[in-house]
Amino acid sequence: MAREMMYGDAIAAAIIEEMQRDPNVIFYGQNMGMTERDPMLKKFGRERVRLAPISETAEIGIGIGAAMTGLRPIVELWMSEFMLVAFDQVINEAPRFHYMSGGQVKVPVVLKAGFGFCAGWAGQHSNCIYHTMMGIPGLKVVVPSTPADAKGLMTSSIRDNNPVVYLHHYMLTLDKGQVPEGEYAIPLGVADVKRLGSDVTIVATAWMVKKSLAAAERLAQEGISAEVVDPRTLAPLDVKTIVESVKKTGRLVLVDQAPRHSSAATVIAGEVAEHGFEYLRAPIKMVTAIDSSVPYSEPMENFILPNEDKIVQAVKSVLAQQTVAA
Amino acid sequence: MAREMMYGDAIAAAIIEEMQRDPNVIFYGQNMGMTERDPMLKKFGRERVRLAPISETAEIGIGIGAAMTGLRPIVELWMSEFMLVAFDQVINEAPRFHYMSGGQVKVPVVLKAGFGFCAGWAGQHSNCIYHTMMGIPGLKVVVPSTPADAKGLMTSSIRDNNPVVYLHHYMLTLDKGQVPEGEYAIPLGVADVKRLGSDVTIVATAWMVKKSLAAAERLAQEGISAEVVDPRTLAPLDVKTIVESVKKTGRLVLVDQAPRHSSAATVIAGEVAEHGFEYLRAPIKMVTAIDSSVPYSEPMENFILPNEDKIVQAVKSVLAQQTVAA
Amino acid sequence: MSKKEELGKDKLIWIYTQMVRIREFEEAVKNAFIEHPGAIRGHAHLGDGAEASIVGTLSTRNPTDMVMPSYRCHGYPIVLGTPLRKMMAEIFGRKDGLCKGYGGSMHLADPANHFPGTSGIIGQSIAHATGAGLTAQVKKAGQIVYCFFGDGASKQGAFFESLNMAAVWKLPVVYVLENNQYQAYTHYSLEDANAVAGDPLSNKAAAFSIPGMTVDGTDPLAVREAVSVAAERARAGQGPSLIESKFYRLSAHGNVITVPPLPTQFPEHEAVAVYGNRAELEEWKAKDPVPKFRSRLIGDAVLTEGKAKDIEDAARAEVKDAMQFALASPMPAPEEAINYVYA
Amino acid sequence: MSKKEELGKDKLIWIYTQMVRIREFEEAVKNAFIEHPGAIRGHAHLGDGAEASIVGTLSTRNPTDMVMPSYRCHGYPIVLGTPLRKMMAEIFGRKDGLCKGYGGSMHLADPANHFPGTSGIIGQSIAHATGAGLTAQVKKAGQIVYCFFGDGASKQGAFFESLNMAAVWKLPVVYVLENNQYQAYTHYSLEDANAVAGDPLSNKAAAFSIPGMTVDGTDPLAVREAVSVAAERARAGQGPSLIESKFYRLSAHGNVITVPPLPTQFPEHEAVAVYGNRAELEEWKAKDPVPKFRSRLIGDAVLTEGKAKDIEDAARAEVKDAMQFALASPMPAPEEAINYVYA
Ligand SMILES: Cc1ncc(C[n+]2csc(CCOP(=O)(O)OP(=O)(O)O)c2C)c(N)n1
Ligand SMILES: Cc1ncc(C[n+]2csc(CCOP(=O)(O)OP(=O)(O)O)c2C)c(N)n1
Ligand SMILES: [Mg+2]
Ligand SMILES: [Mg+2]
Repeated sequence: MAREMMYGDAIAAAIIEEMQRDPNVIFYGQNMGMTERDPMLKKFGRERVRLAPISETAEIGIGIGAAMTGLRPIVELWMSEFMLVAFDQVINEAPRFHYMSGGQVKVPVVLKAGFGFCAGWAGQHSNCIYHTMMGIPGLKVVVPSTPADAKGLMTSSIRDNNPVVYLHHYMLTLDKGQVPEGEYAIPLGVADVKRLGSDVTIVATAWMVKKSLAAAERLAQEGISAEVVDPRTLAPLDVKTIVESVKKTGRLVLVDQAPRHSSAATVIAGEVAEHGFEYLRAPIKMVTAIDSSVPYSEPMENFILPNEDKIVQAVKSVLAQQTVAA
Repeated sequence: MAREMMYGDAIAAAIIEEMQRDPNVIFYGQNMGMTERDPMLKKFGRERVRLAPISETAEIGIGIGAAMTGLRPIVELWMSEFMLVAFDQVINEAPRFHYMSGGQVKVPVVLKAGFGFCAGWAGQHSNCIYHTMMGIPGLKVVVPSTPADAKGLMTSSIRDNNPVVYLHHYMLTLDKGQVPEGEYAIPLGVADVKRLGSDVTIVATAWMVKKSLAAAERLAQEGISAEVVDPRTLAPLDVKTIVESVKKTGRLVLVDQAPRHSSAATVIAGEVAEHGFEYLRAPIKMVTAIDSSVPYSEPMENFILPNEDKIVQAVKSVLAQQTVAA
Repeated sequence: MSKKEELGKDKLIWIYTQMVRIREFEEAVKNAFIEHPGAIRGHAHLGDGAEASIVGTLSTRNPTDMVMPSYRCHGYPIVLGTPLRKMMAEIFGRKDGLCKGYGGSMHLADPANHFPGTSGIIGQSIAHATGAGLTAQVKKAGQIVYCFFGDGASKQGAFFESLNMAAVWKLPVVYVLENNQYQAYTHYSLEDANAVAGDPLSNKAAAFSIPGMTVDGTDPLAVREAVSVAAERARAGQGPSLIESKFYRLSAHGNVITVPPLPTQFPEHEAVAVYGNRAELEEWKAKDPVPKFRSRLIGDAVLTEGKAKDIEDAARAEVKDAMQFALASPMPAPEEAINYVYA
Repeated sequence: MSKKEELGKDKLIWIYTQMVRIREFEEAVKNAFIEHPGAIRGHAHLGDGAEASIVGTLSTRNPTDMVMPSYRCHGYPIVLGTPLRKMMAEIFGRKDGLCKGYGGSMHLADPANHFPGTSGIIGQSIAHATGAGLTAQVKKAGQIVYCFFGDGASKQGAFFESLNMAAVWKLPVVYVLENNQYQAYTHYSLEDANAVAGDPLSNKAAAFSIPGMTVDGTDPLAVREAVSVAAERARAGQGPSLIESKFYRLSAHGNVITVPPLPTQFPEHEAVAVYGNRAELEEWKAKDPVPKFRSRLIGDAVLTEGKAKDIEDAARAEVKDAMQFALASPMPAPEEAINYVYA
């Protein structure tokens, strides 16, 4: 049984269900639960739903401390860049305590934030910062691309005993899709093949999955069969599923909204260059944002972003190359 | 003309020379210039050499604001992780102003910090966080491996009109080497071939250059000729020099002190998998730290780090593989 | 300089003129969400309600003093003499914009007019302004810095760290905490410990042992008086001060956050939309600084109705011209995006 | 509970005993730099001088109250009952260490004894302690949290943000600002705006409209009295307080930062090494809290010389045993490093 839901609503549904299931789950952030009319506040009360000031270091740090001592906080951070003012808490506190304590302490906190909002928000609000977190041992990073994944991964993020950065993509907020009814958990660390194909593997996350699927559709009309793999979590990264796909197709195009050297694409490229090299019949091709900050004006913003045309072109270019390795 | 200097002293020498040359260069940080007996304070006075409180967000933010308005501050941050409490300033403020202002504003600030101090400093003080900064458009990242590079790159960092994160490696502080006398500037963005070789390319930075050179020495005794390339700056990254070397050797081993997915190695692997694929005669191999936080206890700490043995072994493994691409 | 009586008629008229120019500009930006849907992208924030505070503060300014507010930044450069044409073109993302379309509403910058730039990340610009104060001190150019930031921003670590450093280093900065009573959708009384206790936010000055005071931010002359003292202190090398200027944001926080292709719109004020408290909004509309100052100047015979109208007409014409200029300006070419990555 | 007279002899002796146990432990760690060069790696920080402040504070503690200090963390778990053997073994990086050798001196953790863990990044643990206060509040378990941090840490944004949130949420936290007069090599008067103005650091409480007071941190009973009030306030659901406990760090900040293979060493106090001010050090040595409290208890006939000596001998024996245990404990196996990455 499934029903149609929007991506944003699917996330909210998972939070509500987990809060109903487990009284240790609490939820707070800026600009939420302002009045008694707030539906979450009505449901769960002032103890568990809280309004926080613009104090990300304290907000996240408090989430960590609360998690260390028995709660399972979800911290609503709105835009992922706002974590940067508190970045020590994210990458040098939350993921360290379990390890530094020799396994005594657990930090089950979820840091929820939207990202990649390329809609005229300019240089400081439109970025993709997952690359700064996906390689931190002890930290999990989730980037859902569909309403069903959004729900299933949020459920698992809340239940996970590790700090989890849950990054939802702003441009997908209103996208609709089928979501299984009732409890629905997707394990963290398992990629999903969003489209089967045989000629080329496209790996993409979040908004770029949507663009890649659209590109694959266009390619199909030209007789090119593209497989689209969505890692769904960048940490842990399911290298195996990606390499399996490359084994089948022999070609890899990586699509990433971030500039090249701050992308997840380069990390995946590195893994495949090591573990899937033998299957590669053409160079890996990365379709990333152009190396600039995000400009305000629309034509420039569009210019820097990956899009269907660029993906189609990249796929064709790797298909044009026959086994080139000397 | 050159003279022998220690790596740490070479950095200090560059700072002193640039401060003598340009009255707009100022220098401040925690635990410096405490008393009138401080040699820098004596030389340059209280206006230009300052003691700062433990307030990295303000320290770096002030550096940015001062740079925007006509000074060229060098902010001494001691350990690179301390930047994380102020990370928005580093990656979402300093590198954005020039772009967001349409080129009107410049931010010539140098953020100086040591890193990678694997000497029992445990989980929060021993990390390599360059991967979080090397892909940020507008930001430069410098990682010298020798006293000469340390000096020449600091000189250029101070003269650069962009924000520069200058990361020196703690384990190299006392290492000695020849440093050219007088003014000495090395352009940012130019890799250096630290050792010529023909069988395999090893790319490494900072402390790992030292380890790679030692490994190359050992390999030479077994008749294997390894070329060692040091990018010296991770942003801009000199992909060209690396690909040139791979073109010659056909094999690539990347050595990096960071865990795999937070390493510069994966970024470089990604670039070579795209731009140097045709020259590769074996999979790219990455020798990185094991994916854990840094443990306190020495045997465990040693275990997680790349070392000569692991490098030698990796080189042999890529040499054992003949053109494997299907 | 700090007494109302000493203020010449010209200065009073200048203050009113600047207030009107800001108000007209902001009204035009707001209207553009109806008249040109989707033309302003991202998030735009208006300064209506802040006019008395902005102009009262900047009326104490010397010609080279620097001004560094947050992302709600339209009002200040208007006072500094930045051409409205360029400002409006920037807000519309045009090639002839102040920042050539790279920055938009949140990131106006006009360093030539002592306006080095703004940040959209809360609290961070307080540190930048403090750094401008460092430049002023080191270069001994006799400048001071006016640093503006919100009530919300005063909960960000950057605020506390910066004021401590400014106090220890005795930097020439005047910190103006613009308490417009809202942090986005949150009333300040819900998130500020001073406010929860019924204390003014200027109490935070005690954490740095610097002067702190709270002033009626709807009265430009009251603001001017308080800021004068702080500015003189800064000029005399005695360090920073903290002034809480209390007024009311008259429009909503900013346009609704919409996902493209839905066009951006401007919503109702949070007092009504979130809190259902229309009375609060009406109460503060009655204290609207612009008509209030107008009445006062007319009452004091500084202005006549006719002269006031001339000022208002001129401002309206200037803004209309700016709007036409902006709309006529071309979009930047896509590939210009790769410029200005490195200096 | 908050008056000295009400304190029973047992409690007074308990206080002295804990102070002595801390001192003996720290002396042993310091000596280890000479006796076992290189065996303690990284950066170790001692709490000698802080004994009165630590034990005076924790003498107000109920059995489930939580304790969260910074990286200078040896003293607190000693009072909580953590076995010295495990602590010492951890500082030596051994398999039988409290954290199995993963944490070291800066990162002791003993959650079973209400000591959840510490951070080496300045100020950040203030937020964690505040979060522990949130747990206590939400779970209604009647706990409070003792949050300790340095004078230096009170310049980090995390401090201000946390106290504002704790005040707004009325969290049951007692904030103890341990003003040991140094931030690493910097005297606090050089970096704190309150201190520059000659004001106490507890003035910072005004930024949050919470009670703030400064207390003589060399006197455990004075500390106890001040903390009692704050603890009662927290228990009553009235929120946090800020107590500046002023004492003097009697050893250098920590061992010298050396690059391997140079062995780590313990240097002279910064008062002498950096500032050339031996008089200051001597002045504070004269106020050493341990002998001071000893004399007082003997003077008040709470202790005899003999009983005092028994306490000291027992502590010395306990620490010696801990040291032997630590040195006998094996190193962890290298490949254990991959454990505990994920929970
Ligand atoms: C670090 C950070 N957190 C959150 C935000 C989101 N945000 C944008 S504006 C705003 C409200 C700011 O309120 P205030 O400082 O009072 O300024 P005002 O908008 O009232 O002028 C918030 C929370 C942000 N930009 N940066
Ligand atoms: C964010 C950050 N900046 C700098 C440091 C380096 N550091 C380690 S200890 C210390 C001094 C702390 O002083 P204080 O808070 O007074 O504590 P104390 O050592 O006196 O107990 C500093 C600056 C750090 N660990 N974290
Ligand atoms: Mg506000
Ligand atoms: Mg201290």
